[in-house]
Amino acid sequence: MNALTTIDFNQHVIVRLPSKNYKIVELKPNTSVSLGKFGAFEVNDIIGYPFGLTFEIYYDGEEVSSDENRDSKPKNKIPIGKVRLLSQEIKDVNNDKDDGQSEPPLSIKEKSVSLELSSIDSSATNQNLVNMGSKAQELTVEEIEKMKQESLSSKEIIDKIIKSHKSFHNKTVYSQEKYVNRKKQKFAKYFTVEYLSSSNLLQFLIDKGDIQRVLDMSQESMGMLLNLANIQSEGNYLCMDETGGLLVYFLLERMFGGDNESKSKGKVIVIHENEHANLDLLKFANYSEKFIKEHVHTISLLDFFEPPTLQEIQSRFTPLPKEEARALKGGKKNSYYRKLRWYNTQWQILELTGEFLYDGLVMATTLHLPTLVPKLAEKIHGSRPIVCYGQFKETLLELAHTLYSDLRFLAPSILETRCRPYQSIRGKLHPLMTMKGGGGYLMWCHRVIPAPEPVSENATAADSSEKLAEHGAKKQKI
Amino acid sequence: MNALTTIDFNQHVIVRLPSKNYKIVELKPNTSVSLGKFGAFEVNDIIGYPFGLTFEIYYDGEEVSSDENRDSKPKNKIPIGKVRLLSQEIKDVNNDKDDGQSEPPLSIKEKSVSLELSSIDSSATNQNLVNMGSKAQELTVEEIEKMKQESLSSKEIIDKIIKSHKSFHNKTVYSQEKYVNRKKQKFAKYFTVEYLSSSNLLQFLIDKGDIQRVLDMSQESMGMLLNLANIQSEGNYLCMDETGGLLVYFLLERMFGGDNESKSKGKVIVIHENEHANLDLLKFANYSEKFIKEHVHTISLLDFFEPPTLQEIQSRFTPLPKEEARALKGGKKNSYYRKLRWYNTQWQILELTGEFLYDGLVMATTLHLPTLVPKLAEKIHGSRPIVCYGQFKETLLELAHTLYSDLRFLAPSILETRCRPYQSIRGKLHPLMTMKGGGGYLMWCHRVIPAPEPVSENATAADSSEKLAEHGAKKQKI
Amino acid sequence: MSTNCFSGYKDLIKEGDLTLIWVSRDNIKPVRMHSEEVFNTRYGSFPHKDIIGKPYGSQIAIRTKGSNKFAFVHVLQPTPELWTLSLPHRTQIVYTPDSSYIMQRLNCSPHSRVIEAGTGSGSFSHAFARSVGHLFSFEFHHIRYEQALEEFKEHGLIDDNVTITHRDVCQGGFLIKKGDTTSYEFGNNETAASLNANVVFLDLPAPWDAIPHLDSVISVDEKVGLCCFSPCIEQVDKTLDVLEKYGWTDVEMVEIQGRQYESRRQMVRSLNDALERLRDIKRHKLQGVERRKRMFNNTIDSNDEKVGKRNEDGVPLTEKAKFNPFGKGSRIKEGDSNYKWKEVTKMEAEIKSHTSYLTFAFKVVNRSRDDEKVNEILRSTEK
Amino acid sequence: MSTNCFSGYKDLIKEGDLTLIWVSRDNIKPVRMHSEEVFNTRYGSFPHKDIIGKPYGSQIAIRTKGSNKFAFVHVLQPTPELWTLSLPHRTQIVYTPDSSYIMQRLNCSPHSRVIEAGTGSGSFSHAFARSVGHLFSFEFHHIRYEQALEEFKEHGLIDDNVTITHRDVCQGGFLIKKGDTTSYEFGNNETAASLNANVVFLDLPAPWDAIPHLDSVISVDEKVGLCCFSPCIEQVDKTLDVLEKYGWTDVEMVEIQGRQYESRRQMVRSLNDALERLRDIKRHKLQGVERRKRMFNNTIDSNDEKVGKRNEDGVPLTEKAKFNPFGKGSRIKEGDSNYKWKEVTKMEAEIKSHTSYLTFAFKVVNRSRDDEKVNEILRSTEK
Repeated sequence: MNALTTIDFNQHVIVRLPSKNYKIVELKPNTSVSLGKFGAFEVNDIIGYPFGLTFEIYYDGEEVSSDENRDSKPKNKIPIGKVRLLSQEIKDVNNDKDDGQSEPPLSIKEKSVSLELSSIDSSATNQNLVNMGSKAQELTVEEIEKMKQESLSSKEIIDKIIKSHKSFHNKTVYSQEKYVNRKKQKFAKYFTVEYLSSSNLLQFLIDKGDIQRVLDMSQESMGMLLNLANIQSEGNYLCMDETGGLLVYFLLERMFGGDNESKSKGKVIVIHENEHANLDLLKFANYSEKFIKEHVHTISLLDFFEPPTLQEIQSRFTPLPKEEARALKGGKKNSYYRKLRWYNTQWQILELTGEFLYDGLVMATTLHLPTLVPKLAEKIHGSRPIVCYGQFKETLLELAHTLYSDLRFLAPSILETRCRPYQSIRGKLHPLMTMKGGGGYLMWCHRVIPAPEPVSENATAADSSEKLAEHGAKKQKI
Repeated sequence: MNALTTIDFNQHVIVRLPSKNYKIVELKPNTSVSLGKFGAFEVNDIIGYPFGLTFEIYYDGEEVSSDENRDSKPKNKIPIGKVRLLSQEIKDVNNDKDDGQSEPPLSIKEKSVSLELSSIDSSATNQNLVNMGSKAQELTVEEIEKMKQESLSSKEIIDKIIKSHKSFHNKTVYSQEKYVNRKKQKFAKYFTVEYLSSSNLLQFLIDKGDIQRVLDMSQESMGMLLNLANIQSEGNYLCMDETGGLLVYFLLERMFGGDNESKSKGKVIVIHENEHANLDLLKFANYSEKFIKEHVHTISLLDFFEPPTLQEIQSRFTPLPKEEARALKGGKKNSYYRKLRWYNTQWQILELTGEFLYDGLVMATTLHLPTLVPKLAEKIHGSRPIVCYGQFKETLLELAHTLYSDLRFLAPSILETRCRPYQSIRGKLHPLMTMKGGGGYLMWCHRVIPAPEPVSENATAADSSEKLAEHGAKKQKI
Repeated sequence: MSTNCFSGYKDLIKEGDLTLIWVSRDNIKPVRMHSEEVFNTRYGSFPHKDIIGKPYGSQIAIRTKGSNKFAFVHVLQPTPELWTLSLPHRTQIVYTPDSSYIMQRLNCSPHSRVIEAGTGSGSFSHAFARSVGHLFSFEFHHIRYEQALEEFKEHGLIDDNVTITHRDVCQGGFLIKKGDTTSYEFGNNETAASLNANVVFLDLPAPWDAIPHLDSVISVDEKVGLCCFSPCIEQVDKTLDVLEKYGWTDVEMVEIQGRQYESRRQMVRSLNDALERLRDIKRHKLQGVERRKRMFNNTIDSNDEKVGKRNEDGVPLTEKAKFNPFGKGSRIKEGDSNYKWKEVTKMEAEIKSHTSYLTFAFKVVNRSRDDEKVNEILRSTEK
Repeated sequence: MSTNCFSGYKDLIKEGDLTLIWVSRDNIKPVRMHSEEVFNTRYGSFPHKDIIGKPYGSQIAIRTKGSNKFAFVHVLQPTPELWTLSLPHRTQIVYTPDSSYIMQRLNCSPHSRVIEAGTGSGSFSHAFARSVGHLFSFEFHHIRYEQALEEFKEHGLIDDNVTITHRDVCQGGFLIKKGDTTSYEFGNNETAASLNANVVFLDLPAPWDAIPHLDSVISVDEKVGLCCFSPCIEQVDKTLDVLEKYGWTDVEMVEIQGRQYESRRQMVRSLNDALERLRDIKRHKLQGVERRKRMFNNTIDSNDEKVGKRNEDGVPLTEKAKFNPFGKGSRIKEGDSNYKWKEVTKMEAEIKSHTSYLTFAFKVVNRSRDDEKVNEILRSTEK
């Protein structure tokens, strides 16, 4: 089964709930997954389906309580339902919080009115609709809760709710549909299974409120970073990633698309500020440890800027031939292998910081960039891009000014990209009323190699600031 | 005739040309106005019409060359045409520079195809339209120029041009209409006369390229400034205006709407950095000198912060009773009246800087705000708004931080408002492809009066930073 | 309560005044001053009598029960902008970026006579009332009409320059005749109000139904400006169609996007400090290793163990390295002077990404001129 | 020219290489290196032989004729982003903010098989080619097809992973059969290419005519992602209608707004300097007045007149005051160290306020699973 396109065992996947929340689930064989109020299902029931399908959980009376909860108190035992493909797509009109009086009656365009509503009449305007809030609903919260416990299908629950809403018929068709959708999201038991792409991982973290942890990154900023940095499967990229591995995951997915068998030889070298790199988020990735080991190397800032010399390494340890090493016993063997590991790491540091020049520098860090970037850029080949992500424009501004006056950097510019989604329903097309702010900024420039001063006798001391003329700052007439 | 709604003599008005450029014209009786390639007209011919109408200049053979050019060389004598109201509105599709292949064929919605096109067939797609640029047009530039000289009506010129365009029929209806409109703008002779509102004056300056002079202000930023500053006809506002009077004009138009007879007593006190205030742009305003004198006072920064004392004024000059003063002769009289003017100005400075507290502070200056605003704010009454316009967010950021830690200012915030116009043609609705960037930012806060430290024996030295707790900075967990 | 508490400037807070009490950015409450009443907040309660008599803008501080902390509020004079901030996000509110742009583009001034339909939350009505000659507001939802009428009376707008009428303008047009449900006071033999509007603002689900009714109420001898406020693009499309049919010109639709930024600070974390911290960690690891080696080879040297636990200046050395330039692990208040900071602007977490599309159009009903008057003036200029 | 000069990384500039020569931000020219040729610019000409052999990214400096100034250019290896910057603004270009978002949202990677119609300027094709498995591009305009084919060959894309076909996909669909005008090389008994696309990008005036043809070319056993790129909202409306009819789900339309900021500086002009300047002007006026008074009363004291002309430190005093803290009247270079500056960001003068609306949709043709395979796996897990 192709784990890139199909739901497979021992894989992390994204489960999207009706409330548009994201969950990450590891699909272990013969286990069940609980979605809280949205029900629970068996992993085995969804294996083999392509990603992107929406499943409905239904109960036909012979549920068995989910194994996880067998021991737990009966009260919150979430019955495991059967799973079937959801036929009709739920349109979400959930974004319009205010039941704006200037929302259009649906009469403008013949509307694909959702099933539930077709049989109920509605008024053209909400003129005599009294906004009594919850008083209009005669079913008590307990009654609704009971219905959920009896695991009536979401359709049955919603029909009951509509019937007991006193002035439902006074609502315009539009606000009826909104009301139904809100109820659906509350009681419907369906979920969608998606491939754990880098964008989905980011959305999961945003949903969880980890915005600060990912430096307020957005999908559009990350997509732009990957293209501006000319990321390719065969490139070797130097990177700093303060988001706990999210940036590295974006790089790996663009370079290898989750394919553990990829032949491409690209590498991501992660420089970390702490003693050990924090790439926790990679635990969700479906790359094998072997693959990560081969394509992702980590090195501390200190080791990168103050690497050991060859003599230092060789003077402190000389590896034994294999058989001899294997012949060692007990404490001696442990300490030998510990030293060998140290020896290999030191070698790797040497390799990563030697004459080798990288194909790009990609940064997402809150360290002071104007001092950091020029130093790291010494290891970047000419003509290669440098892209720094920053949550705040002001920090990238300081960096851009520094690089602007340094002849090794060509045309540093600060870029912003913002995506604004629309409520995509015919007859009521408009941008979402509210959305997450922010999304960060990018600094983009190219590493270049300044020309040596052209030597000629009568060359007056070429006023270097003049050399900067074309490259230089703009004249400002006060 | 009501000069606020109708075209009147000795009034500055805006003339909008087909090329969407703005001109300011002073309508002197019995004179003519030349619009360059768009023709010329007599002022008397448009007097009495309401603002907002579009006039077409036409020639019926018995033109007389415009008086202004009587003496000038015959070559560029622009014949003065007759004027008639333009019946049918010209839709401008001028904004889509690129004849994008993905522009929709007009077949989607039955189109109000402009007159010229109805008789000519067109192809559904531009598949075999070869982009030969100007080669497709068989009329030479000279021939077109000659037609313009003979002052054929724009309609006749355009019909000739269409007939001699080799592959015009290959164009989609959409690009035919665009082609016709571009030609129309080139040769059509029509113009629109508008009231010189503050927004129109700003648009005139932007058109002229004076963006830097008006600190990159936009109509939406100015509108927001007026509302945030709670500008009313009876208010007294302290203001700094580095745009040469544009900000003052926005204030006056909102307070008095151009009405010289207004009974309202509101005033604008302009503090200026140079020896004399630069309010040149007010020369375009239709306010009388008397009105300006009564409602606009100017005072230098030095006089405002270091006003003379009463003694200083009285010690240097004591005004004579009227008759005595009038009795003075020659040099004595001049020097007396010069001193009297000085005396009155000093008195006014005293009044403007005495105990009096202003109803609002409105600033558009590039002076260093963090030192300037707190000092000026001493003269602002409690609960009144303070609004600073700035071209760059970074300068207002510095100001906001300073005010944030000063208990005399409540909730300083940085605001941005951006207007994006749409190509407003049914069937091809989309935002303009390109537009002017920038538009500046606003800092808005309210002047407040800190509570005196509540005196009570066991009040431990109330940690003033604690007092700032609610008001204070956010905790940041590193 | 006739005086319009939204216009004019007051010095001291008086009994009976309507004030806006600012507890926090998202908690601004309208409170009418009555000396025997108390304004309660989570932090404590503020007796009105401690407020009355103070100048507007005063900060009022009280000691919170129990702790020695203080709680304080600010008492402000109402303005349309502060009023809009204080409204809960229920029905359609026209936010300041939109309302201020519309007023500026339609040249609102004392010369303006404005038609507004519907009244909605009344936030835009207050901004209009401050600047224009007269505002005729129409609300079709019965309950909202009553609430708005009550509110406008309380704020003194009705006695000033605002008329509100209960009417579905799409059906019944804009004419205000005697006997209609309206706040308009008819003169003794006046049977219909002459609106003569030169500014029209339509915030309705179907503005195309209302536009045809405008010809009977707009001023004929001057350019009239119209703005339709519609959330969906299909509404714009239908509006454009009807505007063209009824002779409205210079039609342009625009979108206003307002943003607010917080002024914050980000800690400046230098490369050198970061490197020094790593060196420090490395040194500690080496010391730790040596100590374990010594302990492994010779367990008796107890003070060595103790000694190992101190650093150079004798301070007991915790397992973790000492050099902590970024205050990792402890809560640092933004701007704490022991650290270096960079001023930054931070966008609000949640932004208003769309309010409505604004469709502007203009109309001159009477496109002619009064020839006699013109000739009269021409003759006077020839003398 | 088979090697794809847009992918992979080159060290030194070689004869025959296609390079991008950066003269300025708005002047980037594609130039193929031939040692006997010369690259001419307004500032002077650069012989290719001075470039060949240097590492990519080298700055090449020459002395401009006449003056002793220098002119220089940078020689870069082509990338899709630099290529897009070098294109003149003629037909529809898909700019980087849009193309990068689309690629990220549709998870473009080596696993992706992409359909693109139309090819347009080819800017997006280059970005796709860099990252995806295979790109099938379709162009309906004959001349543009020829130009794109020629360009893709020159850039080595055709021999790599790009196929371009001359086709109006709205009429003729996406099937590539033997005999069609296409760059696709058919295997000996292959009569039709199996596209098996899992990513589709439609930049067409009428995408609704092309969508129905997709079912015969998209992959059936995986989720397929589609993006339609349309400038007008009416096109979106029609596209949404057809997408729903042909079973495409998770439909969402978005807009991408890209902005670029220049890093500039604004002079810090302190209040004290401004006040001092005014004091200085005032002093000079008083001196001038006294001097005129003295001259008026007693004209003989000539040195007084001269003396009056000097200031305290003996420097001849021009009429204008001396204290000029802001360099008024002279051209100051931004950042001039004699003055204090504040770093600021300045938006471009003209911005791209709209490119197109992006309508995304997804489809799984085969919504079932292979029960045998599943049971096989289930049995293996039970052992």
